[in-house]
Amino acid sequence: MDIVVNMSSGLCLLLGSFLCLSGGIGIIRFPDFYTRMHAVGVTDTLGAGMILIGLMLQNPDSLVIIKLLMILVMTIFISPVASHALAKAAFRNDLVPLSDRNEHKGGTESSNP
Amino acid sequence: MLIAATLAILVVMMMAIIRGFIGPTLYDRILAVNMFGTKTVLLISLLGFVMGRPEFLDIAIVYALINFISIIGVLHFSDSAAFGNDPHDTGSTKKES
Amino acid sequence: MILGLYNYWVVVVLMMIGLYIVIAHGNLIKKIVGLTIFQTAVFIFYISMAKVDGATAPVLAEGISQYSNPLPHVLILTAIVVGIATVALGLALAVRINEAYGSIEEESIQNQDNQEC
Amino acid sequence: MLIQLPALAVILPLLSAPLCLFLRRSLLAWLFTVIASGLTMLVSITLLQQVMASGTIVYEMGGWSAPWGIEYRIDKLNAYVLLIVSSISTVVLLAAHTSIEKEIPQDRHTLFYVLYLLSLAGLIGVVITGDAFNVFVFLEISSLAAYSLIALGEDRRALWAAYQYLIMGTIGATFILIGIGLMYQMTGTLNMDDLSRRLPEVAQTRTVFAAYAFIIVGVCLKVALFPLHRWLPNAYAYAPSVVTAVLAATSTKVAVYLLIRFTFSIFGISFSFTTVPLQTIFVILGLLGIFAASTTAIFQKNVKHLFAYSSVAQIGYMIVGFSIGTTTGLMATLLHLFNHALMKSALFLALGAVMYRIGSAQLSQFQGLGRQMPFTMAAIVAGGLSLIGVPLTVGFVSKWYLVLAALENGWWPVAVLVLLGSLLALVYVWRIVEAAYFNEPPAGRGAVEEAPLGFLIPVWVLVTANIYFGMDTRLSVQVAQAAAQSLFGVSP
Amino acid sequence: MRDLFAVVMMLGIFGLLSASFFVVMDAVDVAFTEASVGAGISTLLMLTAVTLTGRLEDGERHRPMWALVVVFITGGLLIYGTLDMPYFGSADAPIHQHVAPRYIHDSMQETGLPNIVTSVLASYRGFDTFGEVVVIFTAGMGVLALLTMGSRTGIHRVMADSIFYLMHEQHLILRILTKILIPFILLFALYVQFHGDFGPGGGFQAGVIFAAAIILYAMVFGLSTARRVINRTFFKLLSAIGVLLYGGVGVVSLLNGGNFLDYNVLADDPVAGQHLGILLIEFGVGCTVASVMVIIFFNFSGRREFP
Repeated sequence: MDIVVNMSSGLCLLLGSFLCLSGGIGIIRFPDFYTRMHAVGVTDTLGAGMILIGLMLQNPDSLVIIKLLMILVMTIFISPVASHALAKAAFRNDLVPLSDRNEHKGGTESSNP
Repeated sequence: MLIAATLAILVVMMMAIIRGFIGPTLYDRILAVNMFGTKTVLLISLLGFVMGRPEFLDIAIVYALINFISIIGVLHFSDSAAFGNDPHDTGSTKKES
Repeated sequence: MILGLYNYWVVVVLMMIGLYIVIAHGNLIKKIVGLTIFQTAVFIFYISMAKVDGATAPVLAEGISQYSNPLPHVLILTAIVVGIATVALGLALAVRINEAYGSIEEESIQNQDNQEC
Repeated sequence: MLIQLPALAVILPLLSAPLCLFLRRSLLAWLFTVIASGLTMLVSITLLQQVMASGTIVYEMGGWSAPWGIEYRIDKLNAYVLLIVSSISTVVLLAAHTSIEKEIPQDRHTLFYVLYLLSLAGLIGVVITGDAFNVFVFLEISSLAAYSLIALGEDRRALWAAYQYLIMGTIGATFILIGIGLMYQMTGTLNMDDLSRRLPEVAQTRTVFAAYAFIIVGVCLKVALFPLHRWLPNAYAYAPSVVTAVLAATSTKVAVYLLIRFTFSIFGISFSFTTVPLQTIFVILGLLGIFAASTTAIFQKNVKHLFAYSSVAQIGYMIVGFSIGTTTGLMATLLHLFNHALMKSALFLALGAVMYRIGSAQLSQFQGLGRQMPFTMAAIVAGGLSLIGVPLTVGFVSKWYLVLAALENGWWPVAVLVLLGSLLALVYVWRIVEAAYFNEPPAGRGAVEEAPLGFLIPVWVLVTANIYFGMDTRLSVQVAQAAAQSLFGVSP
Repeated sequence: MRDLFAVVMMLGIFGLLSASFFVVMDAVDVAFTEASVGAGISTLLMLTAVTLTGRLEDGERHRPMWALVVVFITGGLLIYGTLDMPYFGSADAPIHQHVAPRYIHDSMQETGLPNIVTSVLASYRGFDTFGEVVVIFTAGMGVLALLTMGSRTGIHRVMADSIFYLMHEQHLILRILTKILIPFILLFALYVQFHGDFGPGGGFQAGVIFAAAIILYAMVFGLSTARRVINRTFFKLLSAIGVLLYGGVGVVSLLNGGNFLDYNVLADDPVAGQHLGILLIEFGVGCTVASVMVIIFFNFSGRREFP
């Protein structure tokens, strides 16, 4: 039983780290703001969730688990909402998404440089 | 495994900082700060376990909250009259020098 | 020898950056940003002093005998509060200066003052 | 209750400040502030008496004994400076109600008194405490209050001056913080008394040297010693008159006190004057300060600026006396601390009266005021004479001891230079006298009345004190001598 | 970076980074405070100030040479000073030998709190903390003196309402989430306030979190809505009450025959007295900090929305 818990915890942590890393690569490598946000926004929630679940499996103390659960809930709520608000604000301020039609490097087309 | 995860988080934090520095738009920086904040929350939680004192998770909760509030703050201000081409421009306080 | 003090030296570099921003930049907000960096560097310096190898945070728990020094933590808690108080007041002044002079650049303010005298 | 006096000296103004916020009416707030400040003065008088009679008083905050808790350790030096701060603040406060009526908008009056009390409490806290870190905290209370008070000035340049003061003051405070940190690193304690016992063991390390350098530079920023004085003239010139009077008389004095405390009590004379080339540096800076600032003062068009530069010069005298490093020299510094507080508060308050009537402190506007505001101008002349150091005024007493100390030490060039500096003071004071008494009032200015009693009473209280302590030197000299001797470890 | 907005963002990252560093250095309480202050409140204040003063820095300025010289002298002196310092982390440094051991070994018996930082902060060096509260109070009064506006006119009210609708139109999701979150944040603030004796936290951090919740509300629902809910005079007085509560505990201990802030005399049993005293003063700290932060923020953004 112990081994199973430990294994699954390690697996969760590994998966979470991998997701976070891919998000990090995404924020560096993607061409314009919206795609970067996509990379971060998508991986962040699941990556953070995975790591937190991994941590939860490590510790039997109920208070710690409750706190971790709180963090998890908050990440799940806050992260998408923040991304949403961010994208909306960027779009409202005329930051044009990169599309097939405008081939130039995206993200620089801002009304307020 | 904990250490590996911590290292991965640190690498991602570095990446966020790089994006924060090179910009190019304001929103990229906000995104970087947001990501950095989330990663800090994870880092603190992991560190608590690495150091063997996991009862300090309160700090991580505060980070999560503060991160959210400051992102909202940034959006609120970047959205506000002084910056965008908002019809409700209150204008008079703003002097671009 | 070098390894034993590296932490402090990083702090010194941070302090120098902060101090340089305060002295050399003309923008009033940036000056306050520099002040924050300078002060934070000092905080880090204090906290580094308190660290003991192999010890943990000074919250008593069973089975732990070595704790880091709590006194610098207390001092820095106070100093952080003092820092934020200063920052708030400085920003308030900067806002008022902007209303009165229409600028927050040191040179432009000095020029306006010199014309008045 | 007598045992609790040291705590009362600080918590009286400290707790009056938030209480004052509840008072809506300007007059009520003023009365309340005067009472609080007056009570503080009474407490400090009693403390001085007790200290003179029975020696150092130790008070443990929170009941924790010394190196673990914060302790108040009141010796003759503290009690003396305490009395200066609280009494000057009380007397100046008498004029506040009349003065701020014209200079500060009605809705800020209560806040003004709150900040005034906070500034007073901060200064007293700095002076009275026996804990190095507590010094930093209270220094920041008084500084933050002072920045806000200066920024309340009418002119927009007051804001800019306050901002510059804030930046310089914060750098200074942070330097002090670094110095305290380094000291703590080497000794493991923050208590001043404990520090003074443990520092000699590690006095030869480079860390202690760096700590000393940082603390001295930080304090000198607050003192406005010559090359670091740039923030002072504008801050004094554009602050509300009352604020100028009280800051000029107290805040730099408290910083000088800190300098003395750190050099003599904490690091010890042997360290400060032998390990470090402090003496030479300070004598040169002090003398340079006297001459540069006095010369600048001569060319000022605004009288407030003129007196502000004169303050920088007078700080030079204090530093010279202090750096001579003998009991007489230190005594001269301490005397000048008291005397300069008396004359500068009188002068700035009288200037406030002039501002109240004619709304400007330009020298050109002073023409003919001698006849129109005879009492106010007489006060300015008396203060000016004291500044020059004419016999029968307090200025003479301190300069006398300063020259005496220099001669005792065989530094006769210093003595000559000090006297030459007084000649420069003569020049700038004469410019005011000439304008006020020997020129006709400028055309276009209507009849000017004498200042209201609200100003005249405190101004003349201060001027009388100026002359009284100039003639009857027993009290001030006795206390200053005792304080100086106690710092040098000589039993009186 | 010319764009001050970006500078402030970077400062936020710096705050988070230094806070993480504090965690590594075992200073959990400090990390707590630095996170809520350095990355939270001070970033928000700077953002407000930047929107008020203009976003771009004027780059046409020479960088004086002497500044560099001063900075290098300072840095050099510090490096020189560090050379004789005990090594980083060594347990036999003087600071770990002299005063601190008593805090670590005896604070449990003397104050009965497991969190040593709290017991030192609130009891051994309680007077410093009183000074700290007064500093924050002073800052609040200073900002009030500098930035208070007179009563608003009708035009301003119209403008306020338009901003109000603007916010309601645009951030529906945000508003809903905020509504859900705010009770949790307030609850968490209370937890931090009263859990400070056992873990990281205490009055100051709780005050900041409390204020952050109110600021969040004000940002999402508009300042005028927030003002309808929250009375400004109330906060002004609350900040004074916090200081008075702290001082009052000290005065009561004076009247009970102890020294100022000596909590031992507050109850029959010294440890119970310490508990009571620390609880009360932490509450005072929380009141003052929360209300001053709210005052500062409201006055800043009041300037912005009602110029």
